[in-house]
Amino acid sequence: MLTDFGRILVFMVVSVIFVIGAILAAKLVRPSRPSKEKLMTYECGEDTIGSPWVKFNLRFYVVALIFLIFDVEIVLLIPWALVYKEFGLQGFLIGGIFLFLLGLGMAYEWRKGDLEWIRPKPVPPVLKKEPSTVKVEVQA
Amino acid sequence: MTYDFFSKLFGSDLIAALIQSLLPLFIFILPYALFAVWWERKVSAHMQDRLGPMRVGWHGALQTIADILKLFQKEDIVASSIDKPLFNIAPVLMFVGTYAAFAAIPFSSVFIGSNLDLGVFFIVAVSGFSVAAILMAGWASDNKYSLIGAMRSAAQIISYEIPTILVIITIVMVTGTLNLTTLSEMQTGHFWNWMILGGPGSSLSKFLLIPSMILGFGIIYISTLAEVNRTPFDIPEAESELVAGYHTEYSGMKFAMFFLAEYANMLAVSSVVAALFFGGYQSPCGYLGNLIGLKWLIPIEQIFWFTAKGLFFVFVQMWLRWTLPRLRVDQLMNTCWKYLIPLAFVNLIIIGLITLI
Amino acid sequence: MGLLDKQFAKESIVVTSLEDLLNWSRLSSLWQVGFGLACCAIEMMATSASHYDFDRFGVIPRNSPRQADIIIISGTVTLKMATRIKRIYEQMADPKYVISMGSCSNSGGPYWEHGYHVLKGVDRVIPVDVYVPGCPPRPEALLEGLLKLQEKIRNESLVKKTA
Amino acid sequence: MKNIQEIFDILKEKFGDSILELLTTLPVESFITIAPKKINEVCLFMRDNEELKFNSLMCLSGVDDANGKQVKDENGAVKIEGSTLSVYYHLESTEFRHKVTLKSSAPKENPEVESVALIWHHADWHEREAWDLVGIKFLNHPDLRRILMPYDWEAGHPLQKDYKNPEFYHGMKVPY
Amino acid sequence: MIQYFKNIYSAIATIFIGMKITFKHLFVPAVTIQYPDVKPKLPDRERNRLYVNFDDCIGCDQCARACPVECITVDTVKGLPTEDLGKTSQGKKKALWVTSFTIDFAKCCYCQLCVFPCPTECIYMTDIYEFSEYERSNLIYNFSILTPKEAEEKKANYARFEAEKAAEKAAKAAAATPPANASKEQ
Amino acid sequence: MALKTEHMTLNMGPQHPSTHGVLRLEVELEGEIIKSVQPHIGYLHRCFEKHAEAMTYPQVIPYVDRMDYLAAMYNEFGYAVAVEKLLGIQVPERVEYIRVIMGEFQRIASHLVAVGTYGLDIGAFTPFLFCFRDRERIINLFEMTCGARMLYNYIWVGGLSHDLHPDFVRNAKEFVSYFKPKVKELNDLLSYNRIFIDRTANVGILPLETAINYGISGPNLRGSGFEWDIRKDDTYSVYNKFDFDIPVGKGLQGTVGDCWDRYYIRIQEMGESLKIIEQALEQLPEGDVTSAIPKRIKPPVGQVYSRVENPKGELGYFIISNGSPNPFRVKVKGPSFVHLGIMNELCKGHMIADVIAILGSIDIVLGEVDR
Repeated sequence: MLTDFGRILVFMVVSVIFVIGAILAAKLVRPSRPSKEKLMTYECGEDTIGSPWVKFNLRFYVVALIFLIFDVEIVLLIPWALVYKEFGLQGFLIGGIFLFLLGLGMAYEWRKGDLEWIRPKPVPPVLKKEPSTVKVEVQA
Repeated sequence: MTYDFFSKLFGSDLIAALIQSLLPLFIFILPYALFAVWWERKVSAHMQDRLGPMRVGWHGALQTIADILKLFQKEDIVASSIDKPLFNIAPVLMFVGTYAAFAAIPFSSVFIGSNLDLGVFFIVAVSGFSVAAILMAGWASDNKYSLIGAMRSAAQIISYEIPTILVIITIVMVTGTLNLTTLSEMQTGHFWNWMILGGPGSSLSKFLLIPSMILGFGIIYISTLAEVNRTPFDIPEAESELVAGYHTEYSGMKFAMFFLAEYANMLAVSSVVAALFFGGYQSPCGYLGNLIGLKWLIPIEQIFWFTAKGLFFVFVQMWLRWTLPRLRVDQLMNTCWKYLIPLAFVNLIIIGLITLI
Repeated sequence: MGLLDKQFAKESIVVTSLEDLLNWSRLSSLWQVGFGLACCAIEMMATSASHYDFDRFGVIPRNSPRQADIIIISGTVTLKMATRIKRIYEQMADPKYVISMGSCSNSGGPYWEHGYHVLKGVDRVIPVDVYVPGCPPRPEALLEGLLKLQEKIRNESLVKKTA
Repeated sequence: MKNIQEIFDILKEKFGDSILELLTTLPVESFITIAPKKINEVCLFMRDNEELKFNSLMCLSGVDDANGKQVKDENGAVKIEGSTLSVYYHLESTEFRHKVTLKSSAPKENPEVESVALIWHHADWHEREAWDLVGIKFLNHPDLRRILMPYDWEAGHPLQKDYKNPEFYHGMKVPY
Repeated sequence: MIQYFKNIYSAIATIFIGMKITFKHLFVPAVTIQYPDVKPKLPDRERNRLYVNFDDCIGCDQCARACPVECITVDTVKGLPTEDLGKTSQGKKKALWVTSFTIDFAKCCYCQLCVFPCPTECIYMTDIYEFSEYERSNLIYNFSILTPKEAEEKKANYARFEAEKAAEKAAKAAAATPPANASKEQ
Repeated sequence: MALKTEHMTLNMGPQHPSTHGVLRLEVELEGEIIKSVQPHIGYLHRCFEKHAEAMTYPQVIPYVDRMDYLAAMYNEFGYAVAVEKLLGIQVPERVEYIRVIMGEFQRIASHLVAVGTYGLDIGAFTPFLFCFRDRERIINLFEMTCGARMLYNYIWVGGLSHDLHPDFVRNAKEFVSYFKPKVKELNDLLSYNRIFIDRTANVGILPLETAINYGISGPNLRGSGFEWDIRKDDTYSVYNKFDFDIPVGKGLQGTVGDCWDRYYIRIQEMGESLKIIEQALEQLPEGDVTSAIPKRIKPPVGQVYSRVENPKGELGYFIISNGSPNPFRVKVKGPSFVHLGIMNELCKGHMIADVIAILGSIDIVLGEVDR
């Protein structure tokens, strides 16, 4: 007898086979005519400038971190949610305190501005009145 | 249960499980995906005073088949600068994540891939596969649009998982179970037993629950929209900014897999929402099979209702898509962290208090 | 090496019916690179808009050339743009088709004589399947060009041509 | 509201020799001719002067006057020698609603005109265009590159009257 | 705080308004013209492919001169005085053989400037727009009804006529003036 | 955050869905924040000015059409006004009225495309198709009059190529009554949508003084709150006979001069144009439209700078004549060319998505930018 998760494994295996099978089957039909330009990275028909693999914004990690905290706390909440009714008000309060702390943490993060996606206030263009007198080299 | 039936028929669990897992793919998801793509084009067309596909088959009914067959013959471009293993794994992973979710969705009272006790959570967990897949696709492509799309998508999907889970917890608090079949069974009878109307029973708390449940439904529906990257939350593939987002570099069958997974995902989240709040496969008004005494009719009716509800929510997703503009990434995060999560919290506490009464 | 790269020496029922199926699917789902150049692009947009509705023919714009089958050169191709067009065309996945829409991309159009910066016909950089005349062509004319292209695809064959 | 004569008088008083002449014999529009090396000072004055306040530059155009004599070189190509390139400035004051046209000419061999790009910012692109198409060099321009033609265009400035188009560009045949 | 709930309200309200509109349009009949099956009637001033009613063409080259694109080329050769070139429908006598009258529709910009100067109204724009081609050379239309062979013939005819006339003239001149002078002229 | 992310240079265009043609933006990014935007233009440089020097005055008109191909009628209008000024001729009143009617229809059509594609940029597909559906009706009116759908060659120096079609007035009135409720629908669907407002309000704010110095004109200048319209302030043709308002940006949803204001100006201007059309149709005088067309156009030696209020802004023609039938030099000041110059200033510090919003709100047409 397969366990419940065993069946899910079968599901996954079937889907992997399906996808790989479909892609391989297409290989029987599809043409393959690579060329140098075709294998270049697409960027609207222009040459790419620099690699996209750059250090990315820290903001993403902050979100991931907050998410992690929440996720862990939520995992703790599930067993509580399943059974708290058996303990009546007391049971609810235990979870309630936990939730309150979670909420407090969230409020703190909110206040701290960690929930804000970085969005620096763009300054409307201000007119520079005087023309600069710095000589700029003229390209011929 | 069909599983036991197959198991007896072939005398092997493995074969039964195989059949069990192939069935939804071939009798449900593929036809559905074919239908949904055509339907989306038709719905969008009629919303825009157009006609949509008309030239192949009746009102273009064969359009998606032609599309798939064409994608089948398309060259598979693997650009030279990409990270090949990741690039190839991503579509597989994307589809696996989606498809595994179907394992835990009850299509009817007799057919469920795997009747997990943790059904809902399994689905939420497994949908995390798509985050990994999208990130892989975006990263591997060596394309700036893909990368930005993938980054946005990762942030978006994990953020919106929190309100989803919070709402699911409220359901768990009310019903005391995570098993989707049990959940659906609880909402049997008529539509007033559905969770959106406070669940079964007729106590005072049921009526008190109604507003909270509607709020919870709203939150989970919006978050699931975001999790499957539909407008107004389609910024990972935001066409007008990022060309095609994380699958910009994909062509041919690999792209088709992303496409298929997207539509399958839409159905998956719709059926979860239906199972949580709208009685899953349950009929809103009793069964014809019960009425005329044909017991075998009931599962078929259930499949019908399941499909109908799933498709209805998919339709609403399409409807929203063709109505709304898309949000910007910071607004998207704001919506999640400042609106949905606090509201879900408050909702959780209110429901906790109500259930104590 | 896929089927489409092969050329069969002889005709057979299997080959021809398979070929018919493949041709049918290709011709009824021509996804287009969402790409406009000049005046004709507006008529191209009008063609996908409600009154003419490209979607009826299965044409939907895909912004990434990787997923598109057909590129409609809709407008004047300048020298500065020509290399980009060539690259976008190159980056499309085979099988792919080109419609040259309007006088400018057919032969430089009104700019053929004094246009020091205009490429005189897009067929100098990429192979063109159908030329749609007009300046700009009516949406119907573009649709007719598409039908002509479909006709061309319908007659494509896996069988080696014997002269 | 000031007419062109009054504007000319103000300018003449202020700048003297830099303001060359006022041409009013033309049937439609009159213009003031200004020395090319002084144009930025004049323009700055015109923008900031309380009586003039030309806060808007409507248009800046480079023109090849083609007023020299035609010379045939050994290949039979026609060249125009000894002509001038001019820049026309059309100014307007949105406050006083008066308009004026300025002209500044420089010899074609050494077409140097002072830039006004920092006085009216959109002159930046207009001047780049004038450089690109007509070949007028703007001194002290922040970023004088080609703008419409490809950056690697080598055949000269196409709006000059004796411009010859190249046969090939990046392997593509240019003439029909 | 009030702003917070106002935001939620306005978002939901406007989304519902939008959804109402799109839903309504689901049932509005489509405006689509199903082109290959249904062809709309075009207005009578429609400007598409040019047509030259060659019977009326007198080869005056006005259209070619008016064309900003120079996509019209008209080659003519004078008819012999003995030949009858026919008349236009307005009764005007033709004097020129139009050996070729080509319009390159791959260049034409459909501006209608060639139509107005035509003295016999033989060039006009029609409502035919369906003429896309697989080959660009097929877009060059020759309206002349003379076959190339006939055209050659006419040219040769006229050249011969000219030569004859010149010869006649020369002979006349030779007869009239002393031969020494004639050789100087040549 | 003290840690800096590396800058990334991203090309948007020339083949990009929302650069409205073949514009290339070289965007320098830090994460998703714009450090600078460098527009590269010229991908559609079709050598208009060179062509104009090789053509006679009437032959230039088809090329004029092809500059701002979304407002071809208005380009012709501007060119005709300029050459007539140079020639010093008066055109019959009926011609002027028809020009105004056509021009205003063209303004609506152009704004419809601007508004529709703006919706598309923000992510709403349906309004785009609604706009094109309504534009199609205007195009039908044009087609009925002169036979072409987009590039008309209708307004000639001194007159018009055709008189109005007998059915035109009736159809035009029909359109006016058809279109009024559509504007409201568009507003409900897009303009007042909360998401749309969030995306556009307080984004890309353009202060008035900067706008004037950068030569911004038309709806973009009015969006910054300056009541300036060449139709009224430097009037030409018969615009002084009509009663209409100049909508200015008031900052209804955010700050004056933001993207929403610029967008909403266009919506309001469509209403004003309808007003003008209605009045012009009422007052339309009788007369001959071709009588004033000169047989040979050979202006005297001289020069003229003439400008009109194109749907996109101030369209100026600078024509130098040396007395021959061909213009010596035609320089066009296209509003889009000028407006694009401010992209860098406007975009700094915004996010990628805002670049699209800003670019859409200044409504450029590449044919006019590059000419």
